[in-house]
Amino acid sequence: MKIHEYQAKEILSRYEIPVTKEVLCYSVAEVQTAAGELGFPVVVKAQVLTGGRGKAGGVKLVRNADEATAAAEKILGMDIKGYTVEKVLVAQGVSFVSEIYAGITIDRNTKSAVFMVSLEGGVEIEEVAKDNPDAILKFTVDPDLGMAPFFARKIAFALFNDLKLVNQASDLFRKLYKVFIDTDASLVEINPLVVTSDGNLLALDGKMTFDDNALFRQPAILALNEPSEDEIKEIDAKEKGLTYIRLDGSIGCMVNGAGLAMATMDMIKLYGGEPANFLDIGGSSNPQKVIDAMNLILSDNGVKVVMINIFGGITRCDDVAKGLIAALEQIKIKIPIVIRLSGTNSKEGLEILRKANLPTVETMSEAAQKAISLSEDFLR
Amino acid sequence: MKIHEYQAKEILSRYEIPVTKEVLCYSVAEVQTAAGELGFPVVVKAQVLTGGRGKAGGVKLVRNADEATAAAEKILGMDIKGYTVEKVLVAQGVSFVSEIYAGITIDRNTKSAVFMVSLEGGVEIEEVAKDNPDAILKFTVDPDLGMAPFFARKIAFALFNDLKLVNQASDLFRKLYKVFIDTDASLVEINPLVVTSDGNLLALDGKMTFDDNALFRQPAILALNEPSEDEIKEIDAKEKGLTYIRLDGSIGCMVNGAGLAMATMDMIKLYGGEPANFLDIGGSSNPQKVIDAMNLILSDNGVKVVMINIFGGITRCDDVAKGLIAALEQIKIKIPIVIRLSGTNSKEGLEILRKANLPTVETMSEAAQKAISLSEDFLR
Amino acid sequence: MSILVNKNTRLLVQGITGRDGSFHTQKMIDYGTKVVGGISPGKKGQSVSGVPVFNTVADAVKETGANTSIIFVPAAYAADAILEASEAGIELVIAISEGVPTLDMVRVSPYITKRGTKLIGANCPGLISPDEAMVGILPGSIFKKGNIGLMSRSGTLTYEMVYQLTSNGLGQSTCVGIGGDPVAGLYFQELLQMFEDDPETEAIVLLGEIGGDAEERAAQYIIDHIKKPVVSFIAGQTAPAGKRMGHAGAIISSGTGTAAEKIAAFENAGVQVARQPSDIPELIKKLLKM
Amino acid sequence: MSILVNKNTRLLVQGITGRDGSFHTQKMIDYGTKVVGGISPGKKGQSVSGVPVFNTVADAVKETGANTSIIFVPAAYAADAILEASEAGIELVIAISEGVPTLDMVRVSPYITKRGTKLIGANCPGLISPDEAMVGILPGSIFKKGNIGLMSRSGTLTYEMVYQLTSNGLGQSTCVGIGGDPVAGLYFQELLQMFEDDPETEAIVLLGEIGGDAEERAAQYIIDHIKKPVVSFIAGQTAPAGKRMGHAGAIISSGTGTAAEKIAAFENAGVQVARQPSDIPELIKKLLKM
Repeated sequence: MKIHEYQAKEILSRYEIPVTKEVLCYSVAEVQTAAGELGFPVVVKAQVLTGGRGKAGGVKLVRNADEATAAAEKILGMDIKGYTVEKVLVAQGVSFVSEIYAGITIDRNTKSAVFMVSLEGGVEIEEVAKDNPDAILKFTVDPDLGMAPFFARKIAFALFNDLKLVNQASDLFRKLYKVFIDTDASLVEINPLVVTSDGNLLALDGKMTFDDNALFRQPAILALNEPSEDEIKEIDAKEKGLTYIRLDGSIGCMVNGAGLAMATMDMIKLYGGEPANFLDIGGSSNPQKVIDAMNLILSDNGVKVVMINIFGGITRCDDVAKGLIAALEQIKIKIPIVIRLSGTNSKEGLEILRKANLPTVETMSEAAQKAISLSEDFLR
Repeated sequence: MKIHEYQAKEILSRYEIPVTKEVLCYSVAEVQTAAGELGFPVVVKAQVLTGGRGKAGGVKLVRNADEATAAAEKILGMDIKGYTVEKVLVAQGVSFVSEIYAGITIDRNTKSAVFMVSLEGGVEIEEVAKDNPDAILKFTVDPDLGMAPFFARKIAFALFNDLKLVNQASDLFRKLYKVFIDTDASLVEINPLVVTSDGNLLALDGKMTFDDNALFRQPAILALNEPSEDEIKEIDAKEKGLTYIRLDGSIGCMVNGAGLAMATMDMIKLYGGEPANFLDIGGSSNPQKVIDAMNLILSDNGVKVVMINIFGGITRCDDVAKGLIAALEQIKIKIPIVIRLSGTNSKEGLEILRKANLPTVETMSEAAQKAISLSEDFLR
Repeated sequence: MSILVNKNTRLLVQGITGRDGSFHTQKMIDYGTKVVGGISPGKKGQSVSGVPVFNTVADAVKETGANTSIIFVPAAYAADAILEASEAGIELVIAISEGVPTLDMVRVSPYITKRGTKLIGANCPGLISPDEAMVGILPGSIFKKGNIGLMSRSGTLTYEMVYQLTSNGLGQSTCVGIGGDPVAGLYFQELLQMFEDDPETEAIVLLGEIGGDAEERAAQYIIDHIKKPVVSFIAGQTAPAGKRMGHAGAIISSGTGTAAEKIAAFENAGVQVARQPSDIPELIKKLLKM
Repeated sequence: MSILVNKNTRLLVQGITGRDGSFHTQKMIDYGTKVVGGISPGKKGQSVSGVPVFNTVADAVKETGANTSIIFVPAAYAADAILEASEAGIELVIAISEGVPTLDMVRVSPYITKRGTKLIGANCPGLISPDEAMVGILPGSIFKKGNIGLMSRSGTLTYEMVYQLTSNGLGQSTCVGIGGDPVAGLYFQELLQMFEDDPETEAIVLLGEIGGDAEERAAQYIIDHIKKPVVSFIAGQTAPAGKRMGHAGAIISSGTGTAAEKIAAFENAGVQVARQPSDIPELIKKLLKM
């Protein structure tokens, strides 16, 4: 789960991490007032749940009321990667001497949190990682020890020589780790963390994402959630036991299991088609799940054909076939369907489908090829 | 550092551990009011910083106002092992079906906290440990894991079969461990922890002692300290760099180092004498320390002779000798002194003392024997 | 032989009285797995499919001599269940539970390492040594005893693959689903080494997936340590990037994570990568000169 | 030979710029100990008695190849300093600091165990291998190279004992003060084994103290593992009971802790216990048939 910059900084400042003075605004008038109160220069920053807002023109430094108005008018309502900007953060302009990157995430290989810092903060950290990987220092945090004082100091000394800054930084790093652990974050990032002209650390930006699996025990974080339209769809799907991610192709997919679903999409692509979605219906032969899944697929107008790929494991193929028939009887869809059914009792299952006049194939590649050809027929 | 039962229970209840309803009282009148409000029966319990108050008659169950008055009059002002009872706890009488012991302390060998429970609560646990050690179950707590839910449940299942009690107990045990860790305790104990007649857990008594070394970071705990007269003396001594424990003999001891101080006392005992104190003056030849130490020894009227036993290590014996002379010149004591000085530059040191007419010996056993004979002369 | 589970496996089921726990207990017993006990706090004395239920893993181990445990408890309690098994001396834990918080697994990891407990999962389908023991939610009937070792990050894709192996006469020594969570128990490296050391296994199938760099690490491990033939398939070549990996995830596995990179890493390690799952049996037969 | 420290010891001093740290750095250098670096955050580039100062232990290890560290930082920071040394790869840490909170040591213990770091102390005088290295606050001049291994829970009593050994012509291989804190690093057992394995050590002196059951455990260990002669003295036979041991402390070491019990345990293990420290040299001479 993602949250906005302003929300991340509210959390950071609750842990006494110094952040810029700032005001969240929903209108041009609010921006004007806020800028006046904070005193120029201020920075007007689009609050959207996607990256790259800087490149998209969603961040403006303004030096007077006219510039503030112009920036607010331009940014509010702007579209950034499909997200409409509905609010902006007006933050006090800060004069600084250097920009640091500081972030924590989980490293699969060490099975631990990893603390990353770089003296090349301020730019997209992925670019630093690509162009100059040595400029990012990584410190694996022992889960039993946490961010021990010596460890935070060691990281701080990797950035600074001045003891005052080292002490500020190690204190801040310990707090940042506490934020990470307390909130079940999957990422916390301050970029840039600046050294101000008067020699203090200040977080100019903040970014946090959270472990969806842990939201059940993080009600305060969950309350911050502002899902996009697509995400609402995904969440609805999840509540029905389905994992759904929308894509841009024409072949709707219904598969049991995430790996098989991905492999199905790959197969479609391999034969020149384009999947319209990732959809994992999980186990069980419950007809309602198939109905829900089908409705989800059909809610996407780009879908021209539906390819159902089920591997019968614990749930036997004959049961799956019966479930499919029950479901399809209820929805009467108008576009073609290709069903591939394999695994335990597949013969019996295919026989049931054939009797119900549902088109079946035996292998994934056959299914993919047939779906593609049907989608092309449709387009013709 | 020790605290009273009522203070321990206040801490426990801050952690949502259920304790008896109770009122702290300083007078008979307060006891009468409290008992009336709580409703009979109530228990009147002496609040003193020592054990064995039950055997001393400091705990009374009372069933009506007259009994309450009588108990309050008897217990308030009572002397228990040298402590005067200045306050009593009036606690609601509780009807219960069983008494549990639950306690946490540090085990030197596993270098971990150990959680102890017993179904034979309610009596002095040392007696259970002596008579029926198997009745005390010990669970070593992994410091990295803490009191994990499964672990607390495992302990609870060792006591109860009923899932409701198991869940209450494991929840309580987790809280108790949190109290232990959060307060830098060296012991937390609930004895008895009862199962009430309506099937709930309730702490009837609570006991906590704290790690003196950690008090610097436990201001809230330190604020509860009520040192006895002897302890105030010990604390004053500590502030002057001295470790002092009063005993009952006639030979005052001044030694550098705890082990040597104990060995010195042993030696006195070995030759039939009685040490008046344990006194470790630590390192350094600073005359002020010797002056402070001597004043401390002389504040005990039972002291008939002073035995000084110094081993010169890093601090050379000649420096120690000069320090001793400077100190003794300032205090002019009237009882005899025996000085034993050994170690680095001992010859030079002894020579300096001899010139100053201070009686010296070369070995500990000589010193002890001489001190004993001088103390006997004195008595004669 | 086989790896991790076999006829000597004495299995406990944690969460045996739950819907999934009881259902799969029966399935595992049907397959022939020695299920010796189940755990469900407060239900001591009951039984599920004839298996005795205990209050704690420690009690169950003491009574049954169990050495392996499978976990079906809800995600919020899964980490605690793993710790309990490890503390009770269980050697191998298979965590089926889906949706375990990542930081719970971060906390579990050093503890089980210290105690020498091996973990598969969480969020995995379990594992099977055909005709020996099935410990998981795998459809036992599609497996066949043989000489192919299989490891996979995904469930149904594994079944798909096994179905094709079995259909082509290629039996399996052991098939392991390692699960797809960010922080999991055994990774490819450890399993590769076990298969390398298992005399019964003649070839290894590794089913990878986009995200992370488990496959790249496996490729390097193969170069350094593995002599047996390995073939692979990587799922998710067309999956939308960035949907599962966060900002910093991308930094950590800097330059890794895409299917193309994983395929390149394997090819560099001499591992043949199939274009589609159905190509795998053919590749193996060629490598084993069958 | 000797145990733990010798001419190959490359020592760091944590807290080198403090009053105690700088004073004892000079003393250790005077004795001939190879002090290769000191740590004092923010004072990188300075030097103390000619020893370069670093900001972190990791930096110091990297620059100097240090393998041992001695800690003089205030008690509140001592645990963190031990962890820092361990994390930086230091093999042996000697913590002099007095007054370290017990729970800090409880937290330190599993970490250093995991990393294979040995710890002496806290609240200890350190150790010395005469003519090789002195790492601590011991008065070097009273020691003499020889064949007696000595371990003790107390400082000045050790000096007293060593003075008598040396005066009687009995030199020492290594003398270790293990410190008197409830939770400490190496205990008697570990040191007994090291002395047993050290070809230079011919007899062992163990100076015990009332409280806890370290001596009882040592006695059992001697029965099980130690062939070299051991003699002992127990301090505190007349110390007031209950002054240092809490309620539950007494439960833990149930039936142990008093001098009489410790003496009985040693005698049962064939260890001669001296009535007074000055009897020890004579006992040793008899045992070694000198």
